[in-house]
Amino acid sequence: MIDRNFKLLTVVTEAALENELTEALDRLGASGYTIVNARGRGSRGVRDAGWSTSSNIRVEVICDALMAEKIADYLQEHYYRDYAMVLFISDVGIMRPEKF
Amino acid sequence: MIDRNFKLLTVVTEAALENELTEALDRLGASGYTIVNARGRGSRGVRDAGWSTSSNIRVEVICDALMAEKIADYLQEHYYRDYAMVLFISDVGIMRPEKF
Amino acid sequence: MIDRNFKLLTVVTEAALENELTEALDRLGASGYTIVNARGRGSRGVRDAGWSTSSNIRVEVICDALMAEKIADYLQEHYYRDYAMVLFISDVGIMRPEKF
Amino acid sequence: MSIDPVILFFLLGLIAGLARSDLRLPPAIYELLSILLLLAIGLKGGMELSQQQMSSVLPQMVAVLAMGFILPLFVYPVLLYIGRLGRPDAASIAGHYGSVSVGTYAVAVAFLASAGIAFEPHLALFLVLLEVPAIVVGILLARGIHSGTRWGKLLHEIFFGKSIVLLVGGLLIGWAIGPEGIKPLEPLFIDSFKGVLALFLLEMGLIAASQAREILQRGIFLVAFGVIAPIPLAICGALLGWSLDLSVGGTALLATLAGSCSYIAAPAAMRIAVPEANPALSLTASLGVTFPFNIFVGIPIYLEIAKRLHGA
Amino acid sequence: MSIDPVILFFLLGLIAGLARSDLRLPPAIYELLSILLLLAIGLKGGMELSQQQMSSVLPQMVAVLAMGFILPLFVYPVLLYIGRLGRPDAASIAGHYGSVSVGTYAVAVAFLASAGIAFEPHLALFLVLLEVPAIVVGILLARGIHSGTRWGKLLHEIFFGKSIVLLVGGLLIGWAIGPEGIKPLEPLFIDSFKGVLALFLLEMGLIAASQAREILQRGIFLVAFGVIAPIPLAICGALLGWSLDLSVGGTALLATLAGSCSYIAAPAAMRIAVPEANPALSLTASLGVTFPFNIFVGIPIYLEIAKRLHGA
Amino acid sequence: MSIDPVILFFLLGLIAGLARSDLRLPPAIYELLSILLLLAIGLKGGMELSQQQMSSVLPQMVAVLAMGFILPLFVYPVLLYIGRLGRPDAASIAGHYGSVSVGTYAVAVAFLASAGIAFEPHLALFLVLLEVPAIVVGILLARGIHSGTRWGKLLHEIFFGKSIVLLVGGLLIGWAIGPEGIKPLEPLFIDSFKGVLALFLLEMGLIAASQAREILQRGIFLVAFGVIAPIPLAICGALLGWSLDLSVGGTALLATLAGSCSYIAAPAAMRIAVPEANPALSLTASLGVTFPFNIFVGIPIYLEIAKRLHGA
Ligand SMILES: Nc1ncnc2c1ncn2[C@@H]1O[C@H](COP(=O)(O)O)[C@@H](O)[C@H]1O
Ligand SMILES: Nc1ncnc2c1ncn2[C@@H]1O[C@H](COP(=O)(O)O)[C@@H](O)[C@H]1O
Ligand SMILES: Nc1ncnc2c1ncn2[C@@H]1O[C@H](COP(=O)(O)O)[C@@H](O)[C@H]1O
Ligand code: NA
Ligand code: NA
Ligand code: NA
Repeated sequence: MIDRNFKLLTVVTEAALENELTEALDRLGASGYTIVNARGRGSRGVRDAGWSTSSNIRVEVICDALMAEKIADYLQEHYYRDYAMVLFISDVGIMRPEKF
Repeated sequence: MIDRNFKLLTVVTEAALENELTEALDRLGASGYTIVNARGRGSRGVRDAGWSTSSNIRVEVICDALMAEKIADYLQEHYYRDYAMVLFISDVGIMRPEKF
Repeated sequence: MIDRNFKLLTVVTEAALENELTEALDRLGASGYTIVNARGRGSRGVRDAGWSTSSNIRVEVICDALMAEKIADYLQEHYYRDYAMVLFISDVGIMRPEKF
Repeated sequence: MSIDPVILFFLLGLIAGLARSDLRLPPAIYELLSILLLLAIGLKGGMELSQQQMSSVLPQMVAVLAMGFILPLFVYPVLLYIGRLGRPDAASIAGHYGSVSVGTYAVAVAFLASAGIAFEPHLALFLVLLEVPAIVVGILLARGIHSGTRWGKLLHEIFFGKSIVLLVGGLLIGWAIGPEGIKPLEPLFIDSFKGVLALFLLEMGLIAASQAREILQRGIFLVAFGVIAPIPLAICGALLGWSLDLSVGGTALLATLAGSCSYIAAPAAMRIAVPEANPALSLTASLGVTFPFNIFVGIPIYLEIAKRLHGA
Repeated sequence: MSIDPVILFFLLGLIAGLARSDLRLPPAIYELLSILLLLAIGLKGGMELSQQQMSSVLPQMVAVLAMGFILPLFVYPVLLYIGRLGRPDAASIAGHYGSVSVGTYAVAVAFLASAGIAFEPHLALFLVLLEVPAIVVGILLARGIHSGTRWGKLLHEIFFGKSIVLLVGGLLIGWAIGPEGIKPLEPLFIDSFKGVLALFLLEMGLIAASQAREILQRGIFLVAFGVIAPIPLAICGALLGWSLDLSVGGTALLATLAGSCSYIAAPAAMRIAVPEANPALSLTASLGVTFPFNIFVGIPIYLEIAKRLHGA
Repeated sequence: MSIDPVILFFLLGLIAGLARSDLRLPPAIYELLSILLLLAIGLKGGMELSQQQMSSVLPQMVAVLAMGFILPLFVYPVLLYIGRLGRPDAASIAGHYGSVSVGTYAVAVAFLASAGIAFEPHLALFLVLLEVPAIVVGILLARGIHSGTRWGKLLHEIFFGKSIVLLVGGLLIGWAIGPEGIKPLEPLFIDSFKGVLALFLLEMGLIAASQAREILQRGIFLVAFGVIAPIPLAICGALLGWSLDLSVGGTALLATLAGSCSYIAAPAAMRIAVPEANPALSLTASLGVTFPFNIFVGIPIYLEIAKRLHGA
């Protein structure tokens, strides 16, 4: 009942990107996404504030391997150079695969 | 020291279900759970509000494969039809396996 | 383009530990971390409050296997006995491996 | 008849929302505002009640309670047969419209205050009484009596839902401490009331705007229902108020309560008790159509009705 | 002796919590309320201090500080030998009870105000002075002097913990700007004080209720301790106040401070410095038992004690 | 010339932050405070505008708007050639400094009020007018006209950003309801203004402190720029105000606006429109250096300049 051929793509990036990012995910054809507010530290220093210009969001997308790559490439191309951003992908099993 | 035979089951669903869900997890015998507030988009549209009726929670349960299946089945049976809900399972390694 | 040899280490623990924990991660040499506020239940009961003394944080670190073990050992040694803490590790693929 | 300032804040929120502004009130602030509103309404009502004889109010309370059980029964068949909605949706929406909206009540109170029209203190009590019955009837309509509904748990959740707890708690505290005791609490709860209401309405406008796409999708029936239904409901309320010998202000407020519909207690209860009902339908009608209709158009009409009934 | 209105809000929170209502104050709001309380207490105290000669206050400050170091030493052996708690738990709880509770102090201030009893402005200063020493002693009791405790880091965290920063900051600002300068700040900080305190106590009631299960599990000793311990501690405070020639109100407040116990600064410090101590024990006693005991029963008793001492 | 009480709260936040206290205002509270400030400024300005003839104000508005487009053009070459910053950074910072800071404006208003100096109500209008143009010019400087910038989307985001929406919304509401209509809103929006501003500045102090490390790293140029740039900018503002026949207070406020720099609207817009610009640079200069400089040193200087210009 559980389909193991899916990917969970997680992006941690600047809160200021939320609108752009969700629009891009829609355009690229992701079936959905989940977002939580986050804080953290990385190569661009500590990002930890009420202050939306220096806080993070953590975005998750469940999708197949193809879509995961497509999204990863898009983000790499458009945001990696100029924005605080980290991206990782893992294997997940899901129910109702027709949904994604 | 790290036991690799465990599962991380993650559920994203309506905030209104929090009480019911945690009671169900207790009943089914999960050793614990972790919850964060979330927002997102899926087949039931955008869920992004202060408003508890249209915001999400993201629930994680660490457990063995059997329990993961049990929980997944229970949620499938009781909530999948009527509620915004997404569920995915991944393999994790844990310390102190006796705890779970 | 995606390097599969990385680990995602996730720790759920008491919010009161945030400062100590991030200092320890810096010292141990982690390249970064991401934190979100969380609540939950475990062997030390329900932790669910405004109240920082009984709420949780969920900390994620992306790193290689060696560092993951180092961090896990450190946490085990220093915090496992006295604090509410759960730790799990999973395999992730990342972009820009030179970053971590 | 000039527009009350607070309503302009609803408009501001609505426009900002429709224009896709990034203006947003944090959830925690929305919570704070509704807590302040509920406590303020309770405290004020309770404090004034403490100077009244309760014996005369009791029969009125029974009548109002009865109305709470009956109103959803008027609404249900309309939705089922004219709206051609499924049973769960019709029942859920009936429950919403039979119940009441605290925000609408607060705007009506502000409206009466601006117009210098007095009303009986126990209207706050009626607000509490009307919140629950319609929800219960809505659930019954959806599930029948012999269903597997866990009524104990459900009723507990409705009765100890935060809006009831704060309203009743405020009423009791206000009643216990009276006009003297309430003085030191006034700066936060009473004097700031309109400012708090203004911010609350700003957020309501933003939320209503977020329903816009749903409204377009749901088609004409839901909009028509959201605009038309409040009127006959409010007339029921006005007639009851008039026959209970309420003042013009009291009658207008009871009409407003009857014509308003729940968007806090009812959605939460229905989501758990009638999961098959689509929450987007009821919320869109309630928040997206009826709430704005009531605060802009409805309340002045209900006051007019109350005046006519009293031959004023 | 009538109950202060604000206490009814604690009751409301307690009942709502015990009845498992979904009423909850968002963490951010709880933070806001405590920031407002701490700043208000500081500002008011500082403003009044600015009109006093400090030279007379200095010896009193030393005496109060000394009391802060001594009180936990009374508590510790009781917990260790009668309560049969382990050394870390006994030490941690001793630290909690030697330190003070801002919420309890605020309720006592409101109580005195209702009763029309004046008190010295430097009581707010004593509040600050009493917060830290007992925590340090508690840590010493648990770890000894020669332990690996990183004192520098720890003391820094205690002294620059938010409650100390806001209290001291408020005191200094109030003292710098005086009665004239504070006027424009009064609507938010002073006039709203009781309303803010009411909401704060509502949340405290909810939190206390969440301790209920713990209380039942922890057994009779913890409850007995939480109810009995404040009395002798408060008597120490009252005696000191009386011997320092404080007024009746000042004596009652110093007694309240001595009888109150910390639930913000101490738990945070102990969790880091004495991790072996079970935080549920100290929090349950402090928040679940002693805090409600003090605001309902303790404060009137302490005032009575102060009156007797002054032969009034 | 005594320091305004609210500034002491900035100092408190700054010290607490530098001392690495755990004091923090939750994000939701920061949002609430800025919403209250923006609405209060808008409401007050609009209400006073409603009693003025607008015809005389229109030419002034055009002149102020023009200044908004010109100011960043003065700043840009300095950053590019003297500061040797890259084009994106120079352009972004120019946009920040050409735009305005609501917090600085609020402190200046409080400062004038304490000094008993009146000013024209339409200064609130100028605040709105000055917010956007410099941001647009900054983006143009960075990207050129023919770039791929999606101007439609960008302008939408700037114009419907929350600070513009709340300021303009407040202005319109205040203007519509006038002095009578605003009365019931005063306890929350007007009377609490200084208290809200105090808390806001507390948080600004904490944020400024968090920039400390950046400031040290960025070296002397950024600090020098942050301290020196406001003066000539403010002089431009003062000259314009004087030539527009504004009062002393109005001239001082326009000078303050010109000398202040944005830390809400500009950073958000620049982050999206000029992603190559390093946000740490502009935020450090704006929040870490210029904001404190202005509230402590700048504002009194600008008032002095205004007085001299008016020969007072
Ligand atoms: N090694 C890491 N593990 C987990 N999260 C990270 C890591 N590095 C960076 N992050 C997160 O990603 C954000 C942006 O990273 P960066 O672009 O490196 O500044 C940081 O603020 C962190 O929240
Ligand atoms: N493909 C997806 N990836 C990540 N999260 C999702 C996805 N689809 C849905 N979700 C989350 O699950 C919630 C419920 O989904 P749904 O039942 O499809 O409306 C959404 O509000 C999202 O937060
Ligand atoms: N089985 C579990 N699955 C997910 N999260 C857990 C689990 N057990 C514990 N946790 C989380 O870890 C925290 C500390 O756990 P504990 O030390 O067992 O009290 C809890 O408050 C939960 O948030
Ligand atoms: Na109704
Ligand atoms: Na004490
Ligand atoms: Na400027």
